[in-house]
Amino acid sequence: MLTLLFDVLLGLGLVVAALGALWSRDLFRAVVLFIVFGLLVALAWIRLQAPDVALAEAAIGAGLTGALLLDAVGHLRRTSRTEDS
Amino acid sequence: MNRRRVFTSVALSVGLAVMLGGAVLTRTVPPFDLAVDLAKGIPQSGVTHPITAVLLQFRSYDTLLEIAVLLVAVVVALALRDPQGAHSAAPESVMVDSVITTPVLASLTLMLLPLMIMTAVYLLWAGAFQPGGAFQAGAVLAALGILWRVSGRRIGPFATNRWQHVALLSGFAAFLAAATSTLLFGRPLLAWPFSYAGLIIVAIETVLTVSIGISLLGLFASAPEPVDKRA
Amino acid sequence: MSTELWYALVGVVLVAVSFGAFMAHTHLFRRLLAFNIMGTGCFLILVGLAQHERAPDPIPQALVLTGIVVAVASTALALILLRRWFAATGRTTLPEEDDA
Amino acid sequence: MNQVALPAWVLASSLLPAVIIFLLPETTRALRTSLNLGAAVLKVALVALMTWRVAQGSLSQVRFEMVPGADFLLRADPMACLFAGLSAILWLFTTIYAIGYLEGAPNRSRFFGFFSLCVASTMGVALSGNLITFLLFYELLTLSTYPLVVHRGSEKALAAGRVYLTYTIGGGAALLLGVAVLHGLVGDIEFREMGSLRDISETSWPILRVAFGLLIAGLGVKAALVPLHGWLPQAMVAPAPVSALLHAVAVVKAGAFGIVRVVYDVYGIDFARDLQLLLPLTIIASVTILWGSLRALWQDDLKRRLAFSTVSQVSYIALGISLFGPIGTVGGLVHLLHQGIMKVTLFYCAGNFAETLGVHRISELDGAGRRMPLTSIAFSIGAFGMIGVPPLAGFVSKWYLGLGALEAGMPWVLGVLVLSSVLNAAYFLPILHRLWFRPQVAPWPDERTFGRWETSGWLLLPPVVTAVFTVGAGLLANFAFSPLQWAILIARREYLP
Amino acid sequence: MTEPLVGATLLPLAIVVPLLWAVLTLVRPRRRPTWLVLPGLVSWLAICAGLWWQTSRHGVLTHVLGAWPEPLGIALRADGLGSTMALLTSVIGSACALYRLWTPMDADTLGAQHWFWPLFFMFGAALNAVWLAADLFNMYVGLELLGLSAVGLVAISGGANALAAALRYLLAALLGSLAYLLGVALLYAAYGSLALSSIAAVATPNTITYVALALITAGLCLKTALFPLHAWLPPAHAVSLSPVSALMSALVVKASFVMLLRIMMDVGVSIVTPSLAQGLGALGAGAIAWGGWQALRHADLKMLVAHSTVAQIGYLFVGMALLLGGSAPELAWDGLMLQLVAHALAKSAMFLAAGTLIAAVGSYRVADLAGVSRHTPMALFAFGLAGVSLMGLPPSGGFSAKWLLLQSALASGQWHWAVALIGGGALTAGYIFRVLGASFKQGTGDTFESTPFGWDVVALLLALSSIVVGVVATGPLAVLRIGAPLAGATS
Repeated sequence: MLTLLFDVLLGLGLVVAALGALWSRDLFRAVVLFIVFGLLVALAWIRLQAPDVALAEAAIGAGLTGALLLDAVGHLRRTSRTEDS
Repeated sequence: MNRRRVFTSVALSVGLAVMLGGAVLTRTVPPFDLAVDLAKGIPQSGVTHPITAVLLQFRSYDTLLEIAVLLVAVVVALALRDPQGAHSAAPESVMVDSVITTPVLASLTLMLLPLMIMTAVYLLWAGAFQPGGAFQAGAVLAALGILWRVSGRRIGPFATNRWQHVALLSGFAAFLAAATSTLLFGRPLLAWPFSYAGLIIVAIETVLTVSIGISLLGLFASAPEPVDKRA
Repeated sequence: MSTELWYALVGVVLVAVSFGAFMAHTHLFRRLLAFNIMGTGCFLILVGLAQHERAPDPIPQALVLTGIVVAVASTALALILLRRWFAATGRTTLPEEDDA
Repeated sequence: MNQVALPAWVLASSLLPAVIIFLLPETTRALRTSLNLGAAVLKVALVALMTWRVAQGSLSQVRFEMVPGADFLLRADPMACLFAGLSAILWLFTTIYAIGYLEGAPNRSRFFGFFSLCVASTMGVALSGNLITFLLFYELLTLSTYPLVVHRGSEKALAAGRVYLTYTIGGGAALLLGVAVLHGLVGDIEFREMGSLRDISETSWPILRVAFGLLIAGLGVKAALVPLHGWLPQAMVAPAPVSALLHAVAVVKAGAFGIVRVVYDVYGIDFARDLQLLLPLTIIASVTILWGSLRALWQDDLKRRLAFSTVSQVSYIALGISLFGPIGTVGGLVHLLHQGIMKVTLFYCAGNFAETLGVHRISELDGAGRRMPLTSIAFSIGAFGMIGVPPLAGFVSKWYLGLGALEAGMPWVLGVLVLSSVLNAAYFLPILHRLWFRPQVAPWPDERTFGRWETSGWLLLPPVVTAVFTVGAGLLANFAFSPLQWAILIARREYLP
Repeated sequence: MTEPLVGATLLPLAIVVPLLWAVLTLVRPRRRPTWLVLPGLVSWLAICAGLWWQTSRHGVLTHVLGAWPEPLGIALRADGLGSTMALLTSVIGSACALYRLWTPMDADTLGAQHWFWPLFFMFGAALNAVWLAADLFNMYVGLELLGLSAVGLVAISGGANALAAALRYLLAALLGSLAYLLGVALLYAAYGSLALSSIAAVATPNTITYVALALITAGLCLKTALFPLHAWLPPAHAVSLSPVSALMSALVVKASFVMLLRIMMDVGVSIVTPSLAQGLGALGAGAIAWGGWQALRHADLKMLVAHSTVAQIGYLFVGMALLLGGSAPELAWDGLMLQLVAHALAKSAMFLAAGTLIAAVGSYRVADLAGVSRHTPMALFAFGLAGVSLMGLPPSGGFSAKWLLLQSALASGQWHWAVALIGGGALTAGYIFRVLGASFKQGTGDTFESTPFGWDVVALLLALSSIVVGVVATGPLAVLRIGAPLAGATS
């Protein structure tokens, strides 16, 4: 019962985080939400009994990709005034 | 952005959702069950952890190509950074952007350093019989490097330094060599003899860990620093 | 409805949403985000649906591991090209496509 | 060389020179010239040998499979020899002429390369033993003539080239479709006497008619049947040897020859009649004959007038083919040769007038006869031949065509012939009158002098020789291996199984 | 029995050896690369030639990797199509490599030169990996490797345009392969296997299979740049270095097409309805018309050639429509195969020749070609020959291919394809002769750069082979039928 609730909440959380990452007006927030999304996905992988994937997702999907994206956003921001589309 | 574009994309995404949803919900139990064959195969694979077995035995060829993909990405990154490359604009230098120089972070990095290396080694070693393995370990190493770099310390120049070249390549080269060597004994590609399989796999994973780490870091570190046209 | 199927459906929603965003945005960086989320959704479908009414299946999980590495490689490459492009022209969108 | 491969050798004798000439640097004039002439002479010899063999009834062919279900087939049969012989001989003289004509002009390697390639493809057209091989060389001919048409590179030349392509590519498409339809119906279609479609069920006759229409449309473009003749006068901007090539040796003839092949060796003359395909052809041919002659009347540019005369003269061939009955056939086939010889003479002469005196318009020709007697005599012979004055070659053709018309029970065709002859006279005689009986009024626009002859020997020899042929073909019509006898041989094979 | 085994060993070698040279060219930077590259090319050629010969003698070759039998393990499979494409890849690849080696290097392109070779060999390995793959996910990895190395080759061509083109290409490639991966995920969920052969055995028409095939088709069509998903192709192919353009137009688009063809013929053939096939063909016809039209009106020579590729891809899909929805699939198969080969040869020759012409006149514009016919006749001749094949005028591979497709269309009573084929030929003639006419024009001033003789030779040889393959098509087609997923196919 509890697990079911957890699954539902996690699923909704994933979708919300994704929507935020995709549509938030501020790029920086978008990236942060993306990283959050990555960590949530890692949880989902645990639920799917895929601990390896969870590890990889946390380390690479969220961690590394996040770092790359943050770096890039910092760059885009620093040099462009009209950044958002 | 204009309205028509949004409208069409919403329509597209709804359509896709319906298609996929229908497919997912109408899925029936498949005729094959590879998990069974897998269970049979594990004992001869030389490792006990099924995922590692898949990555480095049953589908090791995929992994080989995957490392190649990683390598290609790094090569392109370096090519676009190469001072003598197609874009000679960017001089070799530390990335001035996204450098956060707080003493806290700096000291934190120093403390984290041994810890993270430990983690990486553990993950790598664990990979043989439980969750973990080269990629995760490599990722941790890369993360370490990124912290290192973000805390303002110099990494690179990647494009020119021979040793970093070797480090980048070593994983792929070793994997390729190990894969091809079997052909010399009249065995198929990647068909390691059972007795040594475990050893070989661990060896490959170790080298892979390092060069995956370096590659991922390289992708990060060789991002060009901002060149403000209007400045 | 099993847990696996649930996450597979979540994956479907993620793919659909991010595909829409990929189409809607012209800002290359946002398209890249969309691509990554789409990939994750795809992985969820792959594993979730394969394990639905089945024992945990290491093979799709291994495929996902491969997929994640390929994805990060592609993303990094795209970011580097994007930053080059931005450095050269100050644009974050492709030539023909209008931003704003 | 063994006789089986003979057709291949005939083809190679201009294909290899083409390749070599392309590779030759612009400056190696002597080598290129000797290569050209040597190849031309060799080809004449080979064709003669081939003809001799065929006359003795030995059939030689080369065959291999190109794509599944479609063979590449070269075969020497009487009709092939008829056309191959014509172009081989005329090529020799046109080569001589071209060497003189292009003295010191740029891009000669390119010119002579494509020149040889063009003749090679003509040989292929003549020798091809089935429809798809014919199609292959027919299109190759289009490709190899385009660079010749635009050779001068002027805006006008390029425009002419565009027109030429538009027509020929369109025609090629129609031809391809027609061939494909027939191929899909009965598989690989070899040319053989009496045709090979006889035993097809009534039900698919409509398709056969459509295919025939497509084929004739495709071939009619090169044969310049009205209304597909538009490219021919445009192509006049090309250098004179190229005009000779287009009008007498290769292009137009390839079209006419193709019609002959389709009517006789694909459908079979009597099957074509059963399909009621002949009458329309007769009508088109007659219209073309008259229309071409009429248009020729109003042209002042000499080469344009000759061009329209070609439009009408070539259709004599189609006319003869479309008349059911051996005599008409003989008329058509023999005209294939006669028109070639006569028309090439006229173009050589026109070229000479242009090169030596800078005269392009008929109104400037007054008194040219005294300045260039030999050329003018040759021109007059050619003109009289065209009109059909006995005992010249043209007379023989028209005579047989007339008889054929009567035999086929189409007396009105006779009317067409008489009328066109009158028209021919009407647009040729004024030229002769200006040549011989008008005094020179103005100085020649752009005169050049060459030693003791009225013009360069290279330019003078060819028209004189072909003029002699024109006379010979008429006088000696009854000797073995004369065009007439050969045509009769073919006609016999086509009608008597 | 031993001989096929030897032959089967060639399969992994065809992938490993290019990878090896990718590594070598990476660790030995900065030196003049000729003496490092040439051995790689030679061995690559030798392996692929041997593979082709073995296939033609012993039929389909299979190499089970790691001795783990399918579907648990992965196998490499060389049927007629696979080994022929591998041979073609090695030939065209070597030709382009030679062209590149003959290119005079100035200082600022030296780095590009150095990074070119690793990417080039990765690219070759990726192509072979795709041709010889028999596993859906393995195809995916191969395709990604191909895509990224191709993007890299475009990006290092230099300049902002190259970056834009590379980005556009990369996005298209990523989206396409993701759609493909989704399809594969669904197929795995539905059948529990990734081996193409085992899925083909049990494939049934149900919703999930339909959706999977739809996604795979969409993704691969995007990667093949089928109209109207072609927008990324022309810039990517036009801004690249000429040898890169040649490789991309000749081979890369073919890779995703061949994958689609295999999946359609193995899994889809029992599932795809004729109407769907007709739909694909209609898109192909659209591509023929649109690409031809665009090629007619572009002022930039390389854009013209690139759009001609868009049009030529259309023929492939018309062929596929006849293959899946016609009543004469054998003819369609032969025509399709010949079109694959002939276009690869002709288009690579054309891009190389175009590169030479551009270098000679120092401008990308068609209009500036006036007079070049005298200066670089060889390159122009190569361009013309390749054009003949693209136009489908005899004698050429393009003609024979079109002829076979035409036969198949007429035999199936599908006249509309016949019209499309012939009309496309006319359009092609239009833009080819636009170039030839422009270059026959009398030059204003003779200010031409001189170009390496080797360039002409390479282009000319490729063009000639595109002509010859049409005249002696029977032999290659016999090999290409080996293991073809057709009723009357010799296996």
